[in-house]
Order: sequence, then C-alpha cells, then structure tokens
Amino acid sequence: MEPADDIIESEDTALELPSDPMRLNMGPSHPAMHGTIRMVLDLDGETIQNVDIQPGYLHRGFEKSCERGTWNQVFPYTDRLNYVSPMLCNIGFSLAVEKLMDITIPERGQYYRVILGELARISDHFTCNGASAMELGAFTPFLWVLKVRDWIWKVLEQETGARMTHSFGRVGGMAAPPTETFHHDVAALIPHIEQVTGEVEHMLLHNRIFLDRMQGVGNLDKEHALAMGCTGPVARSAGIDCDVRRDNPYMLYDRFDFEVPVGTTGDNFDRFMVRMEEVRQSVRIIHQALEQMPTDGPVNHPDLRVSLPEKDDVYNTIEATIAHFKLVMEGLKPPQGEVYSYTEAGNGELGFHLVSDGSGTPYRVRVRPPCWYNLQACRSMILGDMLADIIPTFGSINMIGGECDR
Amino acid sequence: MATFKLDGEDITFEPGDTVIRAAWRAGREIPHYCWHPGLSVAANCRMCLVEITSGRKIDMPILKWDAKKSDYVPATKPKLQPACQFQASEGLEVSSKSEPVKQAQGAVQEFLLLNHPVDCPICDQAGECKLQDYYLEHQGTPKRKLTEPVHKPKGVRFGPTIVYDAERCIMCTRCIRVCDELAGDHVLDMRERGNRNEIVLAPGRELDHKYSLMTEHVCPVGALTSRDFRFKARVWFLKSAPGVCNGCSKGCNTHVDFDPRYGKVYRLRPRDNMDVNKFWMCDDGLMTYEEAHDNRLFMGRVGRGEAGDFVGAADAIAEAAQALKSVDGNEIAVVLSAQNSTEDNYALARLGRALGATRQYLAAKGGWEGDDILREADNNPNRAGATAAAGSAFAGTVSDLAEHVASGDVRAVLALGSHTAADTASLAKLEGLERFICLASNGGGMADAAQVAIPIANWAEAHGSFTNSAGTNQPFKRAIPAAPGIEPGWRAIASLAAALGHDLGFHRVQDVRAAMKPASADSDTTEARA
Amino acid sequence: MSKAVISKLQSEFGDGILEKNAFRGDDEVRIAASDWVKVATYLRDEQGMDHFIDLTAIDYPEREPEEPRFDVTVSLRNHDTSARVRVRTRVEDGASLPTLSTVWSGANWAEREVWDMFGIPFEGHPDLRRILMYDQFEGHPLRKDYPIQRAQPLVAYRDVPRVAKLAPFGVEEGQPFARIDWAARLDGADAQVSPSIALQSGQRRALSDSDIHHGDAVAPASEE
Amino acid sequence: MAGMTEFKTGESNFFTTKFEEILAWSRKYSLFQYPFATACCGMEFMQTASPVYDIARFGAEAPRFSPRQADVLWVVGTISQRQAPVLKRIYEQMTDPKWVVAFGTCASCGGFYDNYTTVPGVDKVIPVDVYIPGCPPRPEAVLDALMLLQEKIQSGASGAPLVVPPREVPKLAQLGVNKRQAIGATAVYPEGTIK
Repeated sequence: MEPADDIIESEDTALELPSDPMRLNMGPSHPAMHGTIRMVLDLDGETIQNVDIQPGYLHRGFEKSCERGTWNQVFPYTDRLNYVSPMLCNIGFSLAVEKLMDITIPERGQYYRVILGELARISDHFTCNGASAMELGAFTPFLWVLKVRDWIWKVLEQETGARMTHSFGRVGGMAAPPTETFHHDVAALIPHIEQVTGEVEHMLLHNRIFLDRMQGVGNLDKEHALAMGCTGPVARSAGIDCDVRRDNPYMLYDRFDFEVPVGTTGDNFDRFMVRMEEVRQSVRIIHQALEQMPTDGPVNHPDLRVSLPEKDDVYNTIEATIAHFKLVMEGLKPPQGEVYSYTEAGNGELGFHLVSDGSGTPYRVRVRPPCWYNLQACRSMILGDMLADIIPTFGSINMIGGECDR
Repeated sequence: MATFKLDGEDITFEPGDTVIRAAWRAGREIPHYCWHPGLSVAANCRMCLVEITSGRKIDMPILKWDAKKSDYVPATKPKLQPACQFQASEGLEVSSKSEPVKQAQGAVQEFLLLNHPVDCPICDQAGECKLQDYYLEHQGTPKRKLTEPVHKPKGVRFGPTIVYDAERCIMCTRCIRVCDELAGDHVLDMRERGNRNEIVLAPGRELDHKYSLMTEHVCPVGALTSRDFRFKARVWFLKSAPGVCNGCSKGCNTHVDFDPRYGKVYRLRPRDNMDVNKFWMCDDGLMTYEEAHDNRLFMGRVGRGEAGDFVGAADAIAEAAQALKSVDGNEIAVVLSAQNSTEDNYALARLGRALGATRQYLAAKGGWEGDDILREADNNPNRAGATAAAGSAFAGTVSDLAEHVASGDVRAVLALGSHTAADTASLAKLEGLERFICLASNGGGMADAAQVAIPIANWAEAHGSFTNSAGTNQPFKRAIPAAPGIEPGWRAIASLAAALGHDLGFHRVQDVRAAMKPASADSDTTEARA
Repeated sequence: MSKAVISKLQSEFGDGILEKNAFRGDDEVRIAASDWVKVATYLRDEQGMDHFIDLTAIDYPEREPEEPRFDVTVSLRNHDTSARVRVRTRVEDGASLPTLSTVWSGANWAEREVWDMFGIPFEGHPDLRRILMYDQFEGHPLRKDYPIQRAQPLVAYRDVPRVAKLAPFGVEEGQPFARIDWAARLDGADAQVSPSIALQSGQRRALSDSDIHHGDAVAPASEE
Repeated sequence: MAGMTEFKTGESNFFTTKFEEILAWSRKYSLFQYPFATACCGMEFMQTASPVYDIARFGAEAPRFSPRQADVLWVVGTISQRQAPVLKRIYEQMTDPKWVVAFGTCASCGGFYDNYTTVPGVDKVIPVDVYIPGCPPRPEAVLDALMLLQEKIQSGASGAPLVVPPREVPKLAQLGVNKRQAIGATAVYPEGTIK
C-alpha cells in the first residue's frame, strides 16, 4: 500500500487517543464496489487513514483480443467496455479507425451517430445518479431512472437490434440506416426524459439525508484532478472546464448549441448536478440534431474498400462479391501509422490509441479508459473522510468495470 | 549501372530489360496479368499500361463526355505503353500512377470483370486471385453492365490434373506459354475471339505432360484449377513454410501450404529461386506432399508383422538400445538414407562412430526418370548430404547389406528411413535378422522389415536441410507440429545414443548444424572428435 | 497550437529530439530514454502541459536486436490552450525507464499497468506492483510472444466429467487461431498463402506469382 | 400444488401433502438472492429488478449481500481468473440448500473472452444449476430461468444442472443434427495431428 503522505488529520481523530489503525477489506464482492473493485482500508475509528484501491477484477483481455481479428471485429469488444453507454464506445472506435484511414462518413450518418450517442450518454448519467442515490437509501429515483433507461433501450433496440450491446458501429458508417420511425420515436421519448429528470431532482434535492451525504464529501482539488488525468463529469465538477465535444469538436458537435456545466468544489453533489445538467444538454443536442438531420441519403462511406456493399449486389454482381469477400475475409486495411483519437464518452475522454502495420489486423489497440484515471483520483477524495463516505464518493465516480479494467 | 525513373524513383536496369522486369527486380510491382517473369511477353492483358512522361509527348485526340454541356467535347489523352513490352532506357521517365494510367487500369479491370461469373464462393482461387486484389486496388466501382453475362463451358477436364473453367478465364495465355516454353509441349491453344474466346486442347491430346500443374500455378485467376487441390481448403486459412522438394536431387524450393488448425499439409507450390528451380516444379514433385500424411508411423513397433506389438517411441528406443548393447561395434551396420535430412544422417553417422561401427551403407530410392528441364535422374533429395555426413565411403547399398547379413558379417543393423530401392528378396534376407533397428517416419520398406521401428518426424514436421546434386545445401523449416511423442530424427538418435551411454551433445538443431560444419569440410577431424 | 509546442521543444532540446511526426495531426516527438523526465518536466513547467492524458507501451519484437523492443508513449494536454502532444521513447527488453509519477501523479497507475502488461520497470515508482493481473501470474500478457490462450488459473478447475462437456475451453485452449501466430512468425515460418492476406502478417508484397518472396536462401531455423 | 389432495368434512377443510413438497413449495417462492454482479449483465439484472419486468412477481425480490443469508447465487457477468477464488469462497460461505444461476454467456462458458484472463464458465469453479444464454440475456430469459430454477427446487432434484424440457426444434437444426449423426462427427482432427 502506498504511504499516505497527504492524510488530513481531522479534529476528532486528533482528540482520539492514539491507536493502531484497523485494516478493513472492502470488496471485490461488495454491493457498492460494483463487484470488481477491492479497497484495503486503514481505519482510525471511522476515519480513513490510508486506502489501497485495487482494480483489475474484471480484466478481460480487451487489448490482446483486439490483436487477433479484423478491425471491424473489435466492435463487439468495445460494446463491453462501458456497458452503460456502449454506443459511445462504438462511435469512439469508429472515429478512431476513420481518423487512421483519413475518411469522414456522410452527414446523415454523423447525425445518426450523434443522436444515438447522446441517448447512450443520457442512460449512462441516469444509471450513475440513480445507482448512487439508491446506495444512499433513496430507492425510488433508481426505479424511475431504470424505467426511463428501459424506454431508451427500446428505441436503441429498434434501431440496432440489441438492448445493450449493440455492436452497431462500423468503420465508415453504421451497421444499418435509421428506421422509418426513428425521428418520431426519439422525439416521443424526449419529453419523458425531461420529465423524469425533473422528478428525480425534485425528490433528491429536498432529501436532507441525501444532501448531507453528498455535499462537501469527496472533494477533488482542481490541479490534482488535472495531474491525475481526470476527465468528464469528475473533472468538470472540480471546476475544470473541459469537454472534448466543445474543445476539439468531432463529428458535427460544432454545429450544436450546448453548454458545458462546471462545478465549483468538486464534491459528490457537484458531480451529481453536473450529470443531471448534462442530461438536459444532451436533450438539447438531440433536439437540434433531429431538426438538422437529413431525412434521406447515404449513411455509410461510399468506398467499397471501407464499407460492405449491398447484399443484393453481393449475390448478383462479381464486383460486389469481390468487395464483400475481401472485406470479410481480410478486413479493411488502414494505412501504416499510429493515431490517438479521443471522444467524450459518458465518463470523460475515451481515447483509442491505434497502431496499424498496414494490415487487416490491428497491431495494437490501446483504449484510454476515462474511469481508470477517475478511479485513481478516488484515493485522494476519500482520504480523511469517514468510512460511510466511500459509498457516495465511489458511486459518483461511476466506475464501470468493463471500461476500467478492460 | 543505367537507371530510369519510375514514379520519380530511380530504378536500375540491365540492358534488354523491359520496364516491368526492371521494376520487379527493384521490388516495385506494376499491376499485370499476362506478364510472368519466367515467360515470354504477350502484352495482351493491357493491365500494365504506363505513361511515358519523358521524351516527345504523344497525345491522342479523344471525345470526352462533358456533364455540364451533356455532350462530347474534343480532348486529348496521352498514349499509354505496356510496361511489359517497353524497353527501359537511360533517362526514361515512367509514371504508373498518373491519372490517365489509373483510368486505364480501372477500365481494364472493369472490362475483365464484365462477364466474370459470381464464383468467388465456389472458386479455389479466391483469396489468391489477382482479379480480387486488383479490383480493390485499381477499380473499386460497382458494376455498370446490367445484361446477362456470356456463358461458356465450365468444369472442362483438361487432363488427369487440371480442370478448366472458361467463364473465369481472362485469356492471358500464360498457360499456353508455360506449356510451350517450359514443357516444350504445345498442347494448349486459344480459339475464337471476343467473348467467345477460350482455351482449348490440341485435338486428340490431353494436358498430361510432366509440368501440367504449372499451368494452374501461373493462372492468375480461377480458370485452371488443380484436381488434387480442388475444394480441399480455403487459402485464407492456409499458412506456408519454406520447404525443399524431396522428389528428386534437384532440390526445388517449395512453399509448404498447411492448415494450422488441423496440422495438415494441403499442397506444395514452387518458391522462386533463380539458382535452382527459377519459378517452376514438376507434377511429381508437387505431389510429394502426400507422403507427409500417407502411411505414417505414429508408434514404435517391436517385433515384425503380426507378432509385432506397438509401443511408445521412448520404449522403442530403450528396446533398440537393449538390442545394440550386446553387439560388437564392427558387426553393426549403419544405414544412412538419401531421403532424410542431413541433420538426421549426420547424427546417425556420429552414433555409428561412437559405437565403433565401421560399415556404413546408403539406402536410396529408385524408379524414376529425369528430363533436361528440372527433373534429375536421381530421385533422392539428399544423396550428397548423406555422403557428406557419412564422412567415409559407403560399403554399398541395402542389397549389399542383405548379402553381408546373409554371410554373417553383420549381426546388427541401425537404419534410417524406410525408403530403399532394394527388392523384396533382399529385404526378406534382412527380415531374418534379430537386431534390425529402423528409424523411419513412414511405414513400408525397411521399416516393415525391421525388428524395432522407431517413429521420427518427417520433412514437414522438423527443421532440416537437403544438399542437392549441384552441391548447394538448402535448409527448410518445420511447417506442422509432429504428432505427440514423435521427435525429429536427430533427437531420437541422440536419445538412443544416450541410452547406449554416449552423449552426442545434440539438444537443438543448431548444435547438429554446428557439429556438421567440419563434417562437410574434412572427415578425419570428425573422426577425431567423435 | 501543438505545432508551437513542438517547435519550442526543438529549440530547447535540439538534437535531443530524435524524430518528429505529425501523422493525421497527432504531433509527437521521439526522445532518448535519458531525456525522459527532463522533457516531461519541461513540458509541464514551461509549456503548461498540466493535463495528463495517457501513458502506454507498444511491443515490436521483430525490431530486436537492432532497435530496442518497446515504445513507450505519453500523451499530454495543455488545459488552457487544449493543445496536445505525444512524447515517445524506446526501451530495451529488461531495461527500465524513470518514472513520471513524480511529474504527473496520474502516471502512477498507467506505469503500473505498463509494468504489468509489458514488463517494463519504472525506476523510482512509489509502489510498482501488478495492477490488472494477480501476483501469481507469470509473464506479461500484452507482449506479442505471450500466447493469448495461456491461462494461469488460481483455482483448480473442478474435475467433474460434466464440466468438460459444458465448458468449451480448458486451461491451455481458447483462441489459438489468431490471424497472426506470433511464435511461428518470430520463427520465420508464418507466411500467409494469400498474397493480400500476407500483408496482414506484415509480409512483403508478392512480386512473381509464387506469392511470398522469402529471398533465395532460407535463413537457418532459429529453434527446434 | 403437486401431490395435494383436499378433504371436505363438513365444517372444516384440510389438506394433506408430503413434507418435502410443502417445504420445497415454501422455499421456491421465497428465494433470497445474492447477485454476484461483475459486468455488463448486471445492467440487465437491474432491468429485471426494475418496475418494467419486476422479478419480485416471482417470489425472488429480496437481494441479500451476505452469502450466509442467500439461497440463490446469481453469477452475473464475466468471472476473471483473479475473481475466481472470491466466487468460490462466497459459494462455500452460502448455507445449504443453495442454488447457482450462471447469468449470461460469460458466466456460462466464457463467451468470446476465451483468453488468458477469463474463466471459461463458472462451472469450472462451482456447480451450476441453471444457465442463461445471451450476451446479455433479455429480462424475459432471466425470468424464464428463475421459473426453471423453481421447477427444479419443487422437483427436489439436486446436483445435475437442470435440462430444459425439449421445445420445438427448427427443421434446419434437426437436419444438422441428423447429418452429424450420419457422418458420426467425432474426429475433429485427422488421425495423428496435433491436438
């Protein structure tokens, strides 16, 4: 365990008689540890003197597995990185390979990606906030957001065919164009999202227990957060005004008008509120995207070297058959090179560091998991706090095992 | 050295080189179908058209479609030249990537695919097909022709080895040229013209000369397929290891194509080696891959025929050591094999010297006739290597050995490999012998005659080397892993030696090769060291 | 923005910058391992690269022995200008690299992961332990020569006949049929038959139709 | 309820049944569950517990995060080699009678994580009663699995995993089966090749 040099002596511990710290094991099988994190705590009474956070219980060999298939065969694995918002991981990887190949997909496809991605972001934030509320005893909001998440999943299922793990992204487009009812369904879904957002806030923000356990707990210092590599809501709550969608606009995010909520103290309450506000901003983005999205036109990149031809042609013309064979049996071949492509996922900057040797198989796929670094910063958040404060703090980080341990 | 510029890059060429050949030597590929480095120039596929940017411009007037005017307008385009026929000259500047060239390549590609059947799912060439590769590289556009493609004969039997599909054929005439120029047998020719054009056999003939598989090998598309390889495997799943053909003492370089999933060799292909086999191999050589799996010894055997019972390799080695212990050195005969790798032979010779055996015999195959193209008269890949490994002169062949056994001079035989030219009569003489150990990868011949048979890996399952009749030592590499418990010959021999109380010090194949070096140079030194 | 940083680096370190690269707009420099901490500190203090993004490694076993085996890269971001640079260096197999966790505390876990996955030790790291795998694990899984299917179970698998039937994979089974067999490839015998697939295992383009061009003589086998 | 007969004797009614059956009946409708949720499947487990699907309707509402109070161990998600000892320990801490449900493909067979770090199916470590296919399984599948488990509890069977009663098999699949039987599909590898 690392030496805790930055331990804060709180008053009551100073008054206590000196005593040996108690070593307490939390997790990996602990309801609040999401089943995949182990914390070894040194407790002085109830005050956390030192903590050793041990991830890795859900290491599934993502990066190694990517080095054996084709580039498009990576998508099922990316689904299971952040399994609360798989679509964002899909899009992130598509954009990374497209950056490697230096192509951009047609506008309609980009709007499609934006809308699906923002829906995924909403379900991600809802899940995090609802779950951390539940862990503090507020069970009803949890059930409400799960209800909404199921509605979102129904829309995603109609579009992609799967509730959660869509494997819907492709290099150079999406697996399928939008369905006829896509616009209507999303438009019909949005009011429900807004309503439940309000309901959840109304319930929780008048709950004294909830506020007491969230406010002023798990503070995160700005400079420390930067050095720790925090991104996303965790960083924004600490007053770091960064959002890849705005700072380095990818896809069409420079066309939308949205704000980036920023917290002040970096405590759990700020993280909660930042996520709630981002849900509203995502709704705004979806509204604008739905208006701007062209109703017809291609979704996938036209080049047959990148995207699969129509099945009809594959069965009837030799050209399409050849393209299909080459893409399926050998895979598309990005040029030799190395890129780092980053997008704003539910937990922050999701980066893909790709190395291609010019072949149809990835040479190296490094994913920069946002919550890996957010979880790293968790140690300094809970040092000096009480044992019970681990629950809201850890919950508000939204550690997703698949993404953190890969 | 004279040079010319290809896409701005200096390419050196020898006098008489064409542009495409000079580029090929320099490792630059200009797309081509009908050109083959080993064949004469036909220049009929037009895929290798390039633009000559130096010298006087030759511009041809054309009519170009103008979308704005929706009418044809006069324009010019440069006269392109086939790189396979254009002589390279000092200071020449060639572009194989300029816009007109790309257009031409795309047009040729589209033309070749006009009537091509949708056969990739059932075509053995799929995966190594030039049409597929060049489609993605040089065309990439969907089909524009909407009418029914022309239909031609499919599945025509050309001979015992080759089947022809006229619909897939692009009429590059490589097969015709390989028959004419390699085999010297004008059995194929072309008839009709335009989209009726097809390859035909000479009347009353079959494609049955000794190099018929080379027609399939040079065919850039799936028109000619080998009846042996047809529908056996998909080349996407095959891997390939560098090998050396064990058909004859020419030592043609091969690709051993195997499927790593099943550890099975599916075919051999010629590997370029300008000093030995250029680009070619003969049919019999290509079919030697079957020995990799036919009639293999997977277990050791103690006892002959019905009486023999099968044991593990280790037990067989122990049995052999038991049999050899009680025999005096000069009564042991060591039989090297011209069919096995130099490493195995050398290890056995070393063991023989360690045992004090003075009699060395050579087992070799027979029954083969050569020609003046590739095939040597001797069908043993490693006679030279075995001789070098022996270090001293041989006391004769297996039939001589049989005589010596009958006369009682030899009371124990330690043989390598099962192949022998000796007739059954002489083998029958050996079958009387109580102490007859044979290390072999395949059954039959001496392996069946032996009292103790020890299984070893064959040429596809172990690293090794053959020395061909020209005296060049050519190493080859393991393709597939040997069956569990089966070791390479030299290692089996080393463990046999260990069982007999001699340490040959062979642990890795490098050890054997390091010890061999003086062996090939001078035999006395190895005698001293042994 | 990041171009300016690169030129500043150039003027500051001169020959210390071994290589500059801007593929697809990713500005990166390669430096010697000896300058690792120096350049990092300069970037943090002088160039305001206060946002630590990522640190990872890439394994090039075929580069040995001429060149060091591993590439280690660190990606950085300037929070005020949101400029990004990537710094890379090369490390021999077995050699170590000074830690960056003293420069950016965020490098702590990243370096532990690189040690865990690639076996590159970092000098001066506060506690260099495995982080994703367990201590009993032998080897470093992300090295190209570690077979992906080699599992090292902590709990002995149940020995019931039904288990074999129900679960498809044993300890040593799994994903043996990757498109690239690295053991064979490093042995030189992983040539692909299909010329276009041959590219996928990094083999040279076929020139004549006997598609893989190994050169005229085959190198002696490296290992039996 | 199985094996129950009703008697009417005028003023009062009473039932007779076997003690085991009344015990099993009471057990199967008050299952305390231990959700060992590690990965993606946990999301679907949440949905199953959510109002939309509401697993509580089937008498398995209360989650107990102490193995000593739990009857059913839901292994929800991928089990890595590093996690396996923890899982085994928890299973051993549970009190009999106890049942295990392998939730999702990873828990059943490792799924496509067949690599150096993933346990190829939790039944390599602990015995499993019900397997749920799917990556992740739909909530309907989860409810179906719960009902299967209840059938098993009622039937009193123990040990061997529950075999789903045969349902209608598509024609093609049947053909495949017959063909495989016809050619006696045993030898995956040709004789003498590497395993």
